[in-house]
Amino acid sequence: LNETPMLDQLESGPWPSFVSGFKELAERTKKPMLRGVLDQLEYSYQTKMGYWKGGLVTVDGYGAGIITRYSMIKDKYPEAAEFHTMRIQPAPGLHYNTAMLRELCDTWEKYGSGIITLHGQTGDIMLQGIEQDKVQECFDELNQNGWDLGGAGAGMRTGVSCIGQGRCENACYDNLKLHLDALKHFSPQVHRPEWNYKLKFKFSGCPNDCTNAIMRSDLAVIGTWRDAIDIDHDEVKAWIAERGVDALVNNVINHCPTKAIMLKDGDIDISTRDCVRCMHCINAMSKALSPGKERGIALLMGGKNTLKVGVNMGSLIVPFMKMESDEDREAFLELIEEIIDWWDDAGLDHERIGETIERVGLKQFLDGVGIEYDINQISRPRDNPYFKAKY
Amino acid sequence: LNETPMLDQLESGPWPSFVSGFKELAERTKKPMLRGVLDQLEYSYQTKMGYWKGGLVTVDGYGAGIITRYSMIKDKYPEAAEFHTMRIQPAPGLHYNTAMLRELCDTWEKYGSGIITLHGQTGDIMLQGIEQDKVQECFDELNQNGWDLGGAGAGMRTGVSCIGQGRCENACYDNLKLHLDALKHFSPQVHRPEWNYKLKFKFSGCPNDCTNAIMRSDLAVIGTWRDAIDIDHDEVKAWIAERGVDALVNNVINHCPTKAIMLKDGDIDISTRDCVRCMHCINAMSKALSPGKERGIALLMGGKNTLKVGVNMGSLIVPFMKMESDEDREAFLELIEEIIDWWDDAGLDHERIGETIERVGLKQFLDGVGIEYDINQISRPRDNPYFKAKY
Amino acid sequence: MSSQERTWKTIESGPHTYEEALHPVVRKNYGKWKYHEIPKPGVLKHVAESGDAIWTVRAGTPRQDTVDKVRLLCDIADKYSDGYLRFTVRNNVEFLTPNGENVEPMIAELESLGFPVGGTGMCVSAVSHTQGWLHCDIPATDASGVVKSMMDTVYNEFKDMQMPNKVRLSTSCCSINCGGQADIAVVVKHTRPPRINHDHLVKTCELPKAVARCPVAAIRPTVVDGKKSLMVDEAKCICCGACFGACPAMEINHPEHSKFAVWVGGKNSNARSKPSTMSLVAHNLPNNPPRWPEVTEVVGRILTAYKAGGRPWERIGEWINRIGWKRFFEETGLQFDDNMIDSYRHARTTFNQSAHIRF
Amino acid sequence: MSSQERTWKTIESGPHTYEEALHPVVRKNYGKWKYHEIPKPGVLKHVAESGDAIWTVRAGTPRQDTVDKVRLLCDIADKYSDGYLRFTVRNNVEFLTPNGENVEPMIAELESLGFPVGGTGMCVSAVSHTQGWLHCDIPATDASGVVKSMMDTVYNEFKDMQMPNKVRLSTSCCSINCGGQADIAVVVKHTRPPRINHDHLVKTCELPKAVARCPVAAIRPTVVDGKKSLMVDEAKCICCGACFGACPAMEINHPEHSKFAVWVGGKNSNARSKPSTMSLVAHNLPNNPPRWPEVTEVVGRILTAYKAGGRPWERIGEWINRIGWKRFFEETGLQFDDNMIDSYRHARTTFNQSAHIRF
Ligand code: SRM
Ligand code: SRM
Ligand code: SRM
Ligand code: SRM
Ligand code: SF4
Ligand code: SF4
Ligand code: SF4
Ligand code: SF4
Ligand code: SF4
Ligand code: SF4
Ligand code: SF4
Ligand code: SF4
Repeated sequence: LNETPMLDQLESGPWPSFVSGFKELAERTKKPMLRGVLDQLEYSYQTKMGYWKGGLVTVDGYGAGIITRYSMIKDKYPEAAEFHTMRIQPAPGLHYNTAMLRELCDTWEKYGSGIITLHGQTGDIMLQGIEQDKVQECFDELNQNGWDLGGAGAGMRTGVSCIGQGRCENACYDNLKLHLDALKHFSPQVHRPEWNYKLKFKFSGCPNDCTNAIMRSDLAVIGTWRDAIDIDHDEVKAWIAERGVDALVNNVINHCPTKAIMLKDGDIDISTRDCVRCMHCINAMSKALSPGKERGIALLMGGKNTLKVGVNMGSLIVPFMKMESDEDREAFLELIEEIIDWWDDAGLDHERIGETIERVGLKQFLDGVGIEYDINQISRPRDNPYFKAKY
Repeated sequence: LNETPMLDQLESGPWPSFVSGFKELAERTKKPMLRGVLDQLEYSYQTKMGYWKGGLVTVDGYGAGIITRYSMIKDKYPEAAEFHTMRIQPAPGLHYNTAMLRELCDTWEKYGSGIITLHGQTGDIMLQGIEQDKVQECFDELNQNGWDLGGAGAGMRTGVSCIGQGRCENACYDNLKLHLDALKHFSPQVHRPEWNYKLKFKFSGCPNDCTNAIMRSDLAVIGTWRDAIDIDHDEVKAWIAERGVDALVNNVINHCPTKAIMLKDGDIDISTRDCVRCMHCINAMSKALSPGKERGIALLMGGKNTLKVGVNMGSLIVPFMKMESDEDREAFLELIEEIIDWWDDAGLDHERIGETIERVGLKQFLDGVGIEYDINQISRPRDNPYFKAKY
Repeated sequence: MSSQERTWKTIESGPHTYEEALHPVVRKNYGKWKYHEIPKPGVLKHVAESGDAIWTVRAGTPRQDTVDKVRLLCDIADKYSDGYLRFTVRNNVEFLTPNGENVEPMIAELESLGFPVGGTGMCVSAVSHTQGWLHCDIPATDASGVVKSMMDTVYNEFKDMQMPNKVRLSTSCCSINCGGQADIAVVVKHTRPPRINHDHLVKTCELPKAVARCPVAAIRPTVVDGKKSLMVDEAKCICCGACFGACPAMEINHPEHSKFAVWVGGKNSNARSKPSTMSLVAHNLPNNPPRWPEVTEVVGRILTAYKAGGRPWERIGEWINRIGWKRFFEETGLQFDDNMIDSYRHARTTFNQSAHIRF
Repeated sequence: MSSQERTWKTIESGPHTYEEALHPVVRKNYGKWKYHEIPKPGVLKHVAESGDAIWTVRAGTPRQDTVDKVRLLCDIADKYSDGYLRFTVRNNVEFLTPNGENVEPMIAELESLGFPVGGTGMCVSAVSHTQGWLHCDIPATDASGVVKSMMDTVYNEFKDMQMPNKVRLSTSCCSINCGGQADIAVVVKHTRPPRINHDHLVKTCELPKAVARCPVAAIRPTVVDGKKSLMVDEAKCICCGACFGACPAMEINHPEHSKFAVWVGGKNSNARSKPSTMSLVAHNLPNNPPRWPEVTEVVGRILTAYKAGGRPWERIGEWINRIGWKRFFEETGLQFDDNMIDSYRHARTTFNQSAHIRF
């Protein structure tokens, strides 16, 4: 390896060092690409500029899934001339058994650099560092082992799920299953982007939203429930016995956003009508409280980050849908199809669906897709008389 | 009088009836204008349309203050051909002695209809119903008795003050005096409008804002204080003894917007640093709590109602200014002059100053006038990176 | 009368002076008040640091008064409050007296003259209102008549103090809303684009001004019968009526299509929560003189629900914030509809960008 | 390799299946979990309705991993968790085992291999981050290096649970912010308009696309040396960098003028308060590889103040909402300045439209 004095400074300190990892891999495998990439990265640290440019590499029949990177200074670092990334869709919930994962590593070491990002912010396995002429072969081998490329460009993107019903007592629907079904359903749009812009799904089992769905996805599928919170009164009393009533008041009751929890004779009472399913009391009293029995999902739409219009959070569109049977999942996917059709018509180039809804109007969107109006869609009725009603 | 069957229905019921008042006045004075106006109003009730149109009537040397009304159906109701209103500036705080008021009534009965509105929403006495050729004489007589016209059009408007230090223990500055000084200072602009649009002052003695200044005036002058709330601990205990500690918690402590009040050994303690001077605890415990000693005003700007941009509330511009001496009042008026100069430059036709600030930017406004930035001017720092700083 | 004949030279005196209009006890204790109490509805008692006390008796007025009514009020003041009186920003009249024993006889006399004593504390006070057909040049309804009709129905609430907190009402005769934001506001809502009176247009309007006035750029220059005129893009028009204020030929008012809307939750004070604007909760109510029963009925429903459900000190908007809009509509029996979803400039800030849901 | 030679026909299978990747105890109790506990930092215990329990051991990873590191993790999984492992949405690795006695040896081995065990409960978890100079085509800085520098300084907070509530960090190498909203986010902020590389422009850019991308319409067509090109109205430009994504010739990155900004109060969950976006609290910090001390220092200050002042369960944004922005700046020693006053589309909604003031 060549000298990388600046990068080397990232080898000290207690947090695991990606630099050490790369260097060890380079030492062991002697892959020139790794040396070149370390050299170019060191040069970036020295000059405070980046040196990759994009391009277009795909696999047979696909229009997306490979993020292409050519060095802008390949005369200087010929070993880093190409450094493409393959986005791979992991299992929903990012679950692995070691057999799958070792196999993946072996294939990747055979064709690529051996650098893996676990995981990209949109939920992909990112196999980072492959040359164009290895891509198809690498893909074929991965695909034979059950892996497929993830999304990129103006199409459906890879989804993210929390662990959900796999481990979490709060999960209100089978998000892993819905994730699998939804992304399979939209495989053509993942692989052959043809919309205005990207579209992301994230599946959180409950309103804690451990996948950041509302903030970071166009289609945020959030588990929720329609009936009362399930209270195990013995466990409530046990909680109070252990932690005291002050803790109950300060840390649970006072934090309820709608003051729905009443202290009553050494126990609590929750006014279901006032509860907004924020999860806090359930989080704080995991043994005593659980989401109700009538569970399903809420759909929020339009989350995206800063670009152009400023960060936009998802807005509540469908307050509740059952999500238990295959029929439920099909009905959901039909709704999503209709939503996408509307966006395809109404949207502009490089306009996320949340931007389209904001520009065209929430009411117009609901009308366009045929979704019922619900007071839960807004935080307050309008404060201006600027509308023309159809009377 | 002629038949007014619809209006007559407004004579029944317990609330004092303006119709009965008008009819009694018409019966007594036999003024034809009153009969005509009742007839035209009845016709409006019948046809559900209004029939006045504007025009331009002024007094010598003034360009505003008379709201001119000509009947659009004077062939039908010739007695109501003219029905102009004279806006008169009352004393700040709407105080009268009976001598002043009787004199005003006598003059008005001599020249006009005898209908008086006490008061217009912007704070004027509205003498409603005079003919053009009586206006100057009527004005001269009023003016000799210390009355002057109020504002209209694109100039300074009449101000509003609460009773303030005249009766209220919450008043943090002498709002009647500031009102008088300010409106005298801007008399030329009241009488000869020459700005982009109207500009309104309202003077509230404290943040209870009994003049609706923040919502309804371009320049909202709100009394406030900088030090701690004055607590009379004996009175706190007396309050609790009388009403109970539950009432204290439910009705005072829990309503504090910033949770600044602590219950402590049968007494209360207020964290001044956390108090936002909302007035609630002082309102609820009038005997026990009072605004602090270091009193002054806060200036908010930009309140207006719905037209065009939608209702806009005043935004905090100057968090604190002393307002005790004549110098303080002069410094304040100088600041207002500078603000108006900026608006004269930066504003568009028919654009209220709040609209200008919104269009041009709060920072640009503060820079333009030379007002210090203060974190209190905003409810949160920006959530987007869309600025170009001067580094 | 031409200006030549004038003998008087105008004094631009501005507001009337106030010193001589203050009761001597007020003057003495000016800025030195200590606390107040509300001994009974319509009566305030303020105590000064000096120990002096002043009683205030407050009463409702028609607001559209006459010299006769005002002279009656002067008689009361001369008799009971040393010749001083004032008005509140809500058009109630107040008599301030240091003589506590004057309070009851004054109340009796005011009531006998038809001036209801009340409007203090946690009551429904008088309505902030506007001109309407009586005087304005752009109204779609009357103001004083709507107010009279409303106050007749809430008369007892004016005279009592049984509400969770103050209730402020306003009415306005066009969407400009000179009446202001209020706990409950009753405001005209046009429902059709303006009809253009091309004959008047050229005579009465500055065309560029009318074009500039439209907030959604729905007005475009055109030519009618060879004359310059204007046209409205009806698909764009939001029926706001702004153009009518700039140009009387843009006829927005209509006997049938100018309707009423009801708004709730406006709050002007800073007590507890920050000031807030009001929200639309009912519309398409008929403009039905002389008594507007449909409008007063909606106002009554809201007051009933608030009176039953509000906690002490909660204003209407604060009550709704606690119980949520869903329950507000349920408890008032009003109907949420799609037109209540904001579509204007900051609409996005009113979307529910959370999974906080009420079922 | 051309497609003719292929023997394999693509299966558009989408996400990998998950059944076979779930631990048998997970499969058995799928959807039937009852509650969880956090016995110690880095360890979760979930109990199912069946009475089964599963322990999770969580550890930090470099995220930019290698096949070698991943194989090490597989070794751990084979040894202690029956060959199953998973990753969290924050790039921590998790091993789920029904054998409580495996927890301690697994922790010891992970630590000895350099994988810090922690990241649970009220801790500072790993950073959500992006590609930076390692891979992206538009970055102004590196991501992994900033993350490594930050995590070194908050290492103990990752391994402990001493914060008022969870703290989520993110970093991003351009203003697009692929890292996401977070309790504390460190994001590149450009401070100069793009410099246009006219030679490249015509070759690499669709001109109308670049023009359309600018949110403030600051890009205009022009002609340079007889060739169609673009120009930037520098007075209008807000240095957002959007154009650079559409057109690499709009060179926004600069070794000195691309700076860092720090943002606080982003919250993605619905717990208690609704999700909230983050606010700018520091900017003009130098892009200072390899250790970015100025940036980590600011992050440290914020964490220290929050740790001292936050109440249990208050996230950073909720803590600030309670104490107010004035106190936030005082307690962190950061400096409020005029650039933090919003000037973008919904700026008005961030003005303090009240007399609520903190002195
Ligand atoms: C790789 C990744 C960062 C990472 O290290 O994890 C990434 C990297 C890029 N993002 Fe991103 N984004 C990644 C997740 C995100 C997220 C987070 C998320 O999905 O949860 C966001 C914010 C949420 C959102 O969708 O807005 C995000 C918002 C953007 C945007 C702005 C989109 C917007 O409308 O605001 C762009 C720019 C664009 O699309 O034009 C962008 C563009 C890019 C590009 C393609 C840069 C470009 O325009 O050329 C970057 C390619 C880097 C590379 O070389 O691989 N990336 N990007 C993430 C995808 C990995 C994966 O597939 O798993
Ligand atoms: C008389 C009065 C209503 C009343 O009965 O009390 C009134 C009546 C009119 N208002 Fe007003 N406004 C009156 C207080 C208000 C208020 C309340 C306030 O000042 O506290 C507002 C809301 C606050 C504000 O300033 O926005 C108000 C907001 C408007 C507007 C909208 C301004 C805006 O920018 O949003 C207009 C339209 C305009 O200016 O173009 C307007 C216009 C009018 C006009 C001049 C109609 C017109 O454009 O031709 C009305 C004349 C009626 C008449 O015949 O006398 N009036 N107007 C009030 C003035 C009396 C006085 O001088 O004391
Ligand atoms: C007389 C008057 C001022 C004036 O000089 O005209 C006045 C006088 C007082 N107000 Fe007021 N307010 C007056 C209009 C207002 C207004 C404006 C309005 O009504 O148009 C407001 C803002 C309303 C809003 O938020 O929309 C107003 C918001 C308050 C508040 C805050 C109420 C709240 O909790 O939200 C208080 C505090 C309280 O009630 O103790 C208050 C308190 C008071 C006190 C108790 C102050 C005092 O210590 O003397 C006075 C007697 C109140 C009472 O009637 O019970 N005053 N007060 C006005 C009487 C109006 C009327 O006739 O009904
Ligand atoms: C494993 C993971 C989901 C996954 O499948 O990947 C997860 C797992 C759990 N989350 Fe989470 N959350 C996970 C990411 C998130 C995220 C998203 C993120 O970090 O990017 C959020 C939203 C963060 C935000 O608001 O910005 C998140 C917000 C929560 C909350 C709400 C926190 C709050 O009060 O604001 C809870 C409730 C709690 O803490 O009890 C929660 C609770 C939990 C519980 C206790 C749920 C349960 O009963 O099993 C799990 C263990 C929590 C722990 O670490 O202490 N989880 N959780 C993620 C672990 C991330 C990590 O490695 O650090
Ligand atoms: S989102 Fe809810 S269901 Fe999913 S892991 Fe988080 S707490 Fe559990
Ligand atoms: S889930 Fe949230 S809103 Fe519902 S009762 Fe619990 S804390 Fe309150
Ligand atoms: S605004 Fe304040 S000072 Fe003025 S009357 Fe109201 S409570 Fe008193
Ligand atoms: S004035 Fe308001 S903010 Fe201050 S302590 Fe009293 S209730 Fe709290
Ligand atoms: S609300 Fe409209 S119609 Fe009524 S007085 Fe004001 S401007 Fe005239
Ligand atoms: S009513 Fe309003 S929206 Fe319609 S044309 Fe007139 S100004 Fe424009
Ligand atoms: S934040 Fe910007 S520079 Fe960093 S990966 Fe995302 S797009 Fe690339
Ligand atoms: S940096 Fe942003 S504002 Fe400036 S020209 Fe490019 S896109 Fe427009």
